[in-house]
Amino acid sequence: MELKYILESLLFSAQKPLSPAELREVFANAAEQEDADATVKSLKKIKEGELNTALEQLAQDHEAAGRSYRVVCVAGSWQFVTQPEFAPWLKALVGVKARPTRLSQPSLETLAIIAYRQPLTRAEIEQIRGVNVDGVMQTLMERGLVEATGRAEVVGRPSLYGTTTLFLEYFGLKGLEDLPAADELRKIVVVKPPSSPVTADADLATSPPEQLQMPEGGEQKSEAGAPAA
Amino acid sequence: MELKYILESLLFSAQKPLSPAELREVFANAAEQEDADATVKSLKKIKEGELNTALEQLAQDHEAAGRSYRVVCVAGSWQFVTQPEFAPWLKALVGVKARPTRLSQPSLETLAIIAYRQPLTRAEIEQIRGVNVDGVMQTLMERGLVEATGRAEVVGRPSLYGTTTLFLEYFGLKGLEDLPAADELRKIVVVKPPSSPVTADADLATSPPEQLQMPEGGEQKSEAGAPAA
Amino acid sequence: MSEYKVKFEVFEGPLDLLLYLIKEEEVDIYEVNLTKLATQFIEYIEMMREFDLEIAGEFLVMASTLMYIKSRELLPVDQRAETEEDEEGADPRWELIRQLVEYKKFKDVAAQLQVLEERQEGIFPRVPGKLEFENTAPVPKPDVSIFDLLNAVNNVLKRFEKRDGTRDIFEDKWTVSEKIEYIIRILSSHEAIRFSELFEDAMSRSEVVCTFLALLELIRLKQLICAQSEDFGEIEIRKRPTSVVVPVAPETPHLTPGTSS
Repeated sequence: MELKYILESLLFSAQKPLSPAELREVFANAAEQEDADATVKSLKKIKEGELNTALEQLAQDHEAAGRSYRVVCVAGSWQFVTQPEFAPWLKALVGVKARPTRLSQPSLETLAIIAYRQPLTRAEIEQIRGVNVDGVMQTLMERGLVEATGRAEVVGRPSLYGTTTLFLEYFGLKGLEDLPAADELRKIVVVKPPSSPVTADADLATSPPEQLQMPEGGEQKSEAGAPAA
Repeated sequence: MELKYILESLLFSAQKPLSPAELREVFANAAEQEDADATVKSLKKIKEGELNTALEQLAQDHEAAGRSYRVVCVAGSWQFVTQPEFAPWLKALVGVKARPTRLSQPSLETLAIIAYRQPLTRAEIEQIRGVNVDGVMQTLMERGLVEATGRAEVVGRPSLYGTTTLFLEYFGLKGLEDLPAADELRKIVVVKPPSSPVTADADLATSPPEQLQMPEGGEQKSEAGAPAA
Repeated sequence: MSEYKVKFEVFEGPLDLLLYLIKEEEVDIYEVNLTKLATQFIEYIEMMREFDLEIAGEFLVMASTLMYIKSRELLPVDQRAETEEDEEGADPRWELIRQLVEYKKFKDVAAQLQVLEERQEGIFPRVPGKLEFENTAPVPKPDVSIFDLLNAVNNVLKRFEKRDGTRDIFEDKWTVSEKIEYIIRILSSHEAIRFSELFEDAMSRSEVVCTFLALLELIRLKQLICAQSEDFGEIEIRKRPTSVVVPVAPETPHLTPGTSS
């Protein structure tokens, strides 16, 4: 798989311009995924030079294709942009009364977590969802469903987030105590960031051995992956 | 300016898939803008047929270009999507796509029957699957993949079921005609309950043997199930 | 008793079990020997009964249909024609084959839908950053209800459990023959084994299913017997005392349960 196409798919799907450093991070994270294959792993530590060459090539490709968009680099970050001559229709697009947009599944999940666990930090949300929530948080804040409510009294003093009055209105709730099935979600244990200055080995806790035990004879088959069609 | 490029720039910039109706609204609104030029005005009342032709052309363009994304039509609305082989990196970028858990085998089978044979009653589904489908139907309805679409004009007026738009979206289908091997499956004749006033055993109607096309015509008369020795 | 309440939902219904048996015979549905099939089907039902397993009504209905077809086959042809056609004039044997063919087609197409489902998981729609023009429209109200929110909660919970568990979420591919060997191995060193012990180490539903099928197969081959010392007591499995050596290989089905296509 050609590097430039991978970069293309990333710029194409990103909600904001990406710098080479951010792109390298994506490659590193992709290689960490459980199901990463050889190609994905081989790109784990891609060099910035290689990235830049491929990005330049990509920009040239799209210039040559002469379609309605281009790949450009602004202030060191790369993105797709539309050509200016289409502005009349794009303006009209923004003005079109959209059907009420559904909140995406990631937004809903994040919102649910915040609703049940507030106030909490972004790191805590990510710990529960298992993925980065930057984009989703931005959407939720833009929509006025979530807001920063203070700062956590831990190292770094990260922002704490909670839901807004608008959130309650949207869902027709009298108050947070009206949320359904609250207990179950509150049960998930989240490791709070240490509230005191940390010692060096705080992070070295290891899993007890019994978590690693596999019944004999089974595990080599589990790699087979896809269920039979 | 070619129509397809305008459409491309719109799909490219839209926050959600756009239907031909929504696209026409964009063209109409663009022509209403104060600074609309001749080109913009000329496209004010673009015909849906023209739009569709240009959209199909656009999809073909991108298919032929073989880049990391395509233009597709899902459930009647058009959008840009990435190709599946880039998923490892996109997951790392935007987070694992939050999808509900995969459907179970019974759910998939029931869904297939409904998709190809809709509208049909629960009794008709059970006749094909040979088991009670109450639990499965509940799951499918809860997940919004199936809905009641009316009532059969037979004794008891049982509900008729069909698939939803979400069903098409979930499987990435343009429409029901896009279902795999649609023709072949619809060919098997299923006897609907009679639509005239019926006798008590209306639901028990079974197809007479002739209605099932056999590879060789005479076979059903032969001793296919010869007594075991 | 709950530990061995392995329901026979392994097969999604009588048609599914029949397709499995036909597949084992490696014949075309149209060519299948229904009399033999009826015998095998009823054997399975009997074994389920021996295990006190819950047998869904549909299996019993199918068993009686098959019995009927079988008894009908045993009659001389000339006595069969007029008397045994049912009221609607449909040949029950033909009707069953028709049903099997139809069901099989939907099962196949369900597998294709499954491929689409998996493929969709890797397809990402382009969601660009918002366009910025002056005075943008007010933010539309989201079209969600409290139930969507609740659903989202449940999804989080499910995924959390998955991620947190030490168990593999992929389907293990077990084969019945491996499990047959496994059971034989255990019984060569133990006098008897409790039913529940057989499943203790199972990692997944599919493994339970394979072990169970292996057990049924061994009982069918008269290699094992099951005994219950008291009412509602644990079932014990032991080797048949005067066991004839029957090779394991030729008859062992290889399957991934649930996909007998």
